[in-house]
Amino acid sequence: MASLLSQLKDDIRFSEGLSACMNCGICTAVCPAAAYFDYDPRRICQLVQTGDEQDLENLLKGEEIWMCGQCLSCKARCPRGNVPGYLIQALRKLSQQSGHFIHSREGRKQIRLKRRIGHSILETGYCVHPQMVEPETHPEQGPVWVWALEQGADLYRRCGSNYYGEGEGGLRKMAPGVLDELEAIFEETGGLRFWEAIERGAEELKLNTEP
Amino acid sequence: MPKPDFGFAFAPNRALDLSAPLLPEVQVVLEAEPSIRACMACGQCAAVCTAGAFTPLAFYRLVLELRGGDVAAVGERARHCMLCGKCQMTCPRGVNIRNAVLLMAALAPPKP
Amino acid sequence: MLGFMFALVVLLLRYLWWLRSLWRRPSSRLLSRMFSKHSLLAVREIFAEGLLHLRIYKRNRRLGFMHMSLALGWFMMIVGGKFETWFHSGQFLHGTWYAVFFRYFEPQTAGGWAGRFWLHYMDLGLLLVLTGLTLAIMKRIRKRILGIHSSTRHTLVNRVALTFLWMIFPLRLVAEALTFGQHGGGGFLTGSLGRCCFSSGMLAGLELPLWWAYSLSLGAFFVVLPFSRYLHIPTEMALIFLRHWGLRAAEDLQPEKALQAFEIHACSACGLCLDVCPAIKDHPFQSAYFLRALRSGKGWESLASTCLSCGACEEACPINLGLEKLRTAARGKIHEKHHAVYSYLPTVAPVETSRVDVLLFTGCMGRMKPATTKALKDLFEEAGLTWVHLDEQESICCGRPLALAGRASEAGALREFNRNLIQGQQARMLVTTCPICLKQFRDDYGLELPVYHHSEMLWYCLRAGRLKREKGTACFSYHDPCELGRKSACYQAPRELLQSCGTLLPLEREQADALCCGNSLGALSLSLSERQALTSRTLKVLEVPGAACVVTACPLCQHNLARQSRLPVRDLAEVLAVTGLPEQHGQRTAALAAVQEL
Amino acid sequence: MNASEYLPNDEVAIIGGGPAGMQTALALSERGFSVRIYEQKEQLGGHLKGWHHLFPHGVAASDLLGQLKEQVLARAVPLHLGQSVDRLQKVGAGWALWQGERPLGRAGVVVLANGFALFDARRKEEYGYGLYPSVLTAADLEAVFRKEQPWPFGSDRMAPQVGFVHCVGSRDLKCGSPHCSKLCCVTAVKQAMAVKSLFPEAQVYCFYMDLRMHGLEYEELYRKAQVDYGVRFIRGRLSEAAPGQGKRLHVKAEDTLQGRPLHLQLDMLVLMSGMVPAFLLEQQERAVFLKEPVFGSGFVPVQGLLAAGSVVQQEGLFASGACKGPATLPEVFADASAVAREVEQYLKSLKAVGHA
Amino acid sequence: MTPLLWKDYQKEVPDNHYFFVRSCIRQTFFPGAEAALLDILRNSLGLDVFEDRRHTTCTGIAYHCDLVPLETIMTVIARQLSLMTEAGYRHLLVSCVTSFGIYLEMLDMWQHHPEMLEQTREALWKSTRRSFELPVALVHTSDLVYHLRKPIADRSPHRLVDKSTQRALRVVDHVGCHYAKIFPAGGFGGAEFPSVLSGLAETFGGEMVDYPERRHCCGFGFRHYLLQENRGYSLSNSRIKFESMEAFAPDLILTNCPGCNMFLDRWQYTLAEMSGKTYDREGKGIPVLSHEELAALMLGRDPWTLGLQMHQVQLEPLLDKIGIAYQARQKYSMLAGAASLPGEPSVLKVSFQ
Repeated sequence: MASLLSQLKDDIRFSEGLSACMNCGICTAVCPAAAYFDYDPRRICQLVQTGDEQDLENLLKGEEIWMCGQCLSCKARCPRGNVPGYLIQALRKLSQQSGHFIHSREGRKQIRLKRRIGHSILETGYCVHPQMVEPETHPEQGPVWVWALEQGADLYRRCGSNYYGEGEGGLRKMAPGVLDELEAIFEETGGLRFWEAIERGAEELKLNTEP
Repeated sequence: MPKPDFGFAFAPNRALDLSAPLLPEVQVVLEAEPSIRACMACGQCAAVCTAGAFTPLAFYRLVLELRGGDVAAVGERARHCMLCGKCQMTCPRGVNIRNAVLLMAALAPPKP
Repeated sequence: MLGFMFALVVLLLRYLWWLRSLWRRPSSRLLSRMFSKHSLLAVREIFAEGLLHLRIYKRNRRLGFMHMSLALGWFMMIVGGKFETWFHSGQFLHGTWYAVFFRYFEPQTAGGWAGRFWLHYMDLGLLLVLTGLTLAIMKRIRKRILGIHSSTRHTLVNRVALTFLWMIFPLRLVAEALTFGQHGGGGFLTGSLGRCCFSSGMLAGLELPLWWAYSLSLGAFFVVLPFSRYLHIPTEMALIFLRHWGLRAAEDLQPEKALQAFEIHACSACGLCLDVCPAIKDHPFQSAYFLRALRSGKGWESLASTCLSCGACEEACPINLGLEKLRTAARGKIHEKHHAVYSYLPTVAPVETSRVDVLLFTGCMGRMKPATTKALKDLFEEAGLTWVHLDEQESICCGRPLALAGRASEAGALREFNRNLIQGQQARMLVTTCPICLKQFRDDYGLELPVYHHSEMLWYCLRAGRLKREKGTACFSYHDPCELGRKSACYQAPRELLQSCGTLLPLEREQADALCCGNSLGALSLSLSERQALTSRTLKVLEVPGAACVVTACPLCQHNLARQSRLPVRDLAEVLAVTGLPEQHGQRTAALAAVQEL
Repeated sequence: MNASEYLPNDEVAIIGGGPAGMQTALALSERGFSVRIYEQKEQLGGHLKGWHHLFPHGVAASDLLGQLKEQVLARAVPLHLGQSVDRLQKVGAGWALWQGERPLGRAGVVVLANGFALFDARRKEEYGYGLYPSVLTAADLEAVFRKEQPWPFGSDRMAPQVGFVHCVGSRDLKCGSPHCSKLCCVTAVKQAMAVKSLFPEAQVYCFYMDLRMHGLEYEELYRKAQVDYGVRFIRGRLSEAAPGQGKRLHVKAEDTLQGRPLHLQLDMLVLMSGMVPAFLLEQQERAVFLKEPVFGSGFVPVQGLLAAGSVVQQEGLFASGACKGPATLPEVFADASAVAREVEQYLKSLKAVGHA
Repeated sequence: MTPLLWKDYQKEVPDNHYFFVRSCIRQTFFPGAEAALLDILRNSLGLDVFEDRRHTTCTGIAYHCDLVPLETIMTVIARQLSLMTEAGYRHLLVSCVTSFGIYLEMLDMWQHHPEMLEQTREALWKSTRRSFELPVALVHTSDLVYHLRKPIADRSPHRLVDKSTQRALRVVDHVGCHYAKIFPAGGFGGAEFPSVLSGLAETFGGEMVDYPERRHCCGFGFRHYLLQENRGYSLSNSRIKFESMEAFAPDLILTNCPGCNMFLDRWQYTLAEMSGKTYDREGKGIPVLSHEELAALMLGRDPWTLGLQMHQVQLEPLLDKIGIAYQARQKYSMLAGAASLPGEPSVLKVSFQ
């Protein structure tokens, strides 16, 4: 089994994301996650930079790497051209591939996300679409959204959308074959294998929780 | 329409606000032991700290947090110091750490 | 007369106030001691110290004599006056004014030789006081004459009291002399002075006013006495009694209560604490001033937290005031809001081990001096001793630093931890390389096994022949750590050890007079530069010609001296481990022999 | 020695009339060479002209400059003011100096002493220099000290909040300046103290990454700033400045020692603009061009460690002072005499050749 | 060459012939916006904008939730490009800022790591028998609207001015993080002072207001919004922005990112409900518009066909200020006829009769 560090190094986003950090803290200063969570991208760069396997494993098993909101504001500012946001991508991928993600509360949520967003891609060709945004789980969408969904096609068509209809336009139903192409791409490029890794984690969790 | 239960809440910005003036009790400490100002956070104190081997006590951090106005936390942590004075012996800036710690510990809410 | 009464009343009131706590619950011990030989011992001490001032005398002849002549002379006059009036008037009880003015009322007192004896006796007393006075005045003008470098600076009320005191006796002299000059008679001093200077009739008119001036200044002195440092005269006596009756000073600061109050007011500001203080030139925190601050209740805080607690002043104090205890009490008062929390400490269960000779405890500071520890272990080997290094991994502070900051009460958890380390260990003795720990272990741990400083322990080995050293050419100057010397009275062991392998050079100030290295844990708010100034002063004493290295026996002193010293600064153990080893000597002789042959 | 020993074309042209140029000129003319100074501005002095007082002892810059000028005048060094050389043409062993198409003169040896440029702080857009009036550079602040510029905040502000940002355009790959300008740290400390002594009530912050107090007494200055002046040093690079309430600025950084983001309202933000090359040296067969520097172009390269100032690949072309990289005034002065010695060696060798 | 100053950086934008790709979020929450944009481009300006019904999501949202490997998203992007190539276009017009960032990133990686481009070509061929050319121009719809701001403004009956007082309306902009923070050269004005929205607003006569947290992220946070219990992150970061802009009393928030547009609208409602606070003076919230919506309004398109009734913060106050006529009755009536009305929030004011 290759070391975590070497696995990280295989991910191009790692080499793109972290050459040498000088600890100036500019990333943390602009980081919206740092403004909300007890989170410090600079610290993560430091940790990874030291390359200690144990530290890395703890990182992959921990909550921290899941705090980043991927706004990539850090990329604009780093005087060394590092991108903590990319580094996070690499870490999260490894955490899921290696199964470490199930050890953290935030990590486990990936299972839910995968089944929701991931599957939606292959089923509809969209990451999100109106019917996914159920008012029950999206109270912040407000009364207007409840109303919009009630109106459904009427409202959307009035605004020039093709609301789940055949043919062109916004929210159209995907043409035959399109979803197969998407699936083929996921198959070919390891997307599906990656999802299997996430599901394996889910399995493991079930086993662990069984009495 | 009634207010819905959103299932999440907002939190204030975690960022320290340096514009906020130093708390009076912090000023008292800084005036009672002026050498605190000389701290350059080199970490020597933490390196030699006797208590540091058992609990996350690091004087230079106390100084930073004191400036940040987190007096309760500073006081609580300062109480862990054993006053052995190793840090003071090695501090390159000659901060009177023991006196500073005594003053900081007094910031903690009185013990029941 | 009135003045005297006034003084008496005020004194009584103050004393009663100080002793208030005792009335509430008078300890039987106190009462039992009150009517026993202890009181007599007290009286003796009052004589020795209150009148003769023997301790001061021992330290400084001239100063001692000054105090003695003042006190004794005056005492003679008071007692003498009493007897004289009794003798002449036949009745014992008079108003105090009678004795005072006696000479004025009865210039011509016959009474044959006895009368003349009293005359001369009184003059002798007066003479004694006057000489003392002269010395005192000289002391004010030129300290050196009395062999001291610094004398206390006084507050206004004290100056007033001083002036009155100084006026009393010359006035009496002149008044008496005048009386005798007019009416004839008088003793060897006053009489002769009267005859040669004051016989002319024109001066007759001055007689009464002079006597009044004399009595007034006397009265005035008594009026200010309870508010001036001269309060020490009666208070010292009271203190001595109370001490002998077994009263002890409290741990916490209460300057208006019980023994502490008497101690604080018994200080005569004799100034002996000034000269011995290592910081006299830079800081006014010497005990004389500290106590004065306590009396006034103003400014004692800074004096308490800058003082080094080196113990020199306590050593020098002629009336044995518990100054160290007072200081720590004061610091405790300053930081009374500080509470320590050591709940994070792991709980160590006492471990049973096979029997060893020595439990070695190097302490916090010891961690920073691995060379000392190694050297000591080599010496253990050499002496064939088995040992366990208690705090080889992690050391927990012994608690003394907290005590020095006046927070001894907070150190409980630390003591508990170390006690658990020690308990169950089967050993003959506990040896520590740190005098600070030494003091704490000895005084506050109540361990069942004996506690030694490594110097003591090595000295035993030397005497027992388990260590053999041969005198070499090395010359050392030895620095007495405060905590080891003055605080633990261990002067001989280190010296014997150094003498065994080399030559110990005499120093201008050593043993009980040794200077503090400047790094004392006692001082809380002394700045680095001030500490460094003290250190360089101490080094001046230590860096004597011929010294190859400065030796000390405290990791703290060593660390601090080494930073500034020209000479190498070593711990005893380090020196002993490599100096004067017999085989070295053997090699040396062999080499010499070889040279002879050629 | 006297100059007559040397070839006729042994005159030395010094490009740049700043401290480096003047000191080099002096060192050479003391050695008996005829030197002339070409300065693009109308007076001598370079950056020193704009400075108020100098670290670490607070000597008035004008005094130092005055002394230098006096000596230069005393030695009657010919000055070509307002002439900026942009091309050197090899002529025999010597050089012809050009400004565009205009010939400026000839010289046996040319010494480049045209120093450095201050990093254009506008390029760190996130700090809004040139956009928000209360954002200054260190140089601007010196001008304020010299009363040539007003304070950016109203006179009613007795307790202004002031921030100094270290490493602006230094140690910054994105700005094409990877080097450390090494003077900014101590300059910031000097200026922070100056501000504090002008406004004792002010709150002054320095945002640093490392405090590189390399010079004698610099570290001591840093300690004084902390203890005696109460300047606060925050380890973290400023991320951005934005307009806050009123004329104030809203800045963000991380206190990296605490690992927490922080923000702050400031009345004045001072950017410690680093030292960057003033020109790009383009070397050709028998010509050298002094061009405008491009993104990431470096300082003048010299040959090996033993050479103080002989420019790589160019016979008879030397460089003195900060055009070779960030340098303090004492370093520049020391360098000047070292370069002078090297020029002398070079001219001697020429003579030897000439005789043979 | 003088050193680059992003501030006055202008992006090359072709005038015509675009291959259009939609945005999941935009078409979900603001269907009228994309429709209006195409209508403006095609009908008002007569441009050739082609859309292939076979194009899909870029999977960017899933990618930034770390649910899709790099190779996969690269190939999905490649597929979109193959559709473009097939249709004979070389100019890509992207509606979504997240997608825009993704496209930029992929092109950049392919440029720096040609081997990855080859792998992608291979993977795409294997899986779909498709091949593709790289686009000559990658343009976000806001880029195009900015580029065409003059012709649009010329055709516009309205301006961003208070009709009654002639006061220029105060506009704060929020540019999506992925528009220029990842690749400053990809957007107008670079990362720190993108001019793509401010330029637009100023062209329409609005007054741009710079506010402290202008560059702060709206707080989408991808996974954080998509997980209900994590939405506090999203909400709190938007709140930072509202608090920062409140002091400047803006009349309008202008965005170019569908996500930001939705959040800055919905979070005002949520914050009002949670804390009782709104960031305008009347408790109606600050209206939020995207660049297309603004352009369409200026050009006099009907607000309700534009779908502005799908905003939670109501637009009428703004429309009234500008003086845009609208039929209140039409607002909630559907093709099928009159419809039910949406519920009323308890704090945020939504009806002004």
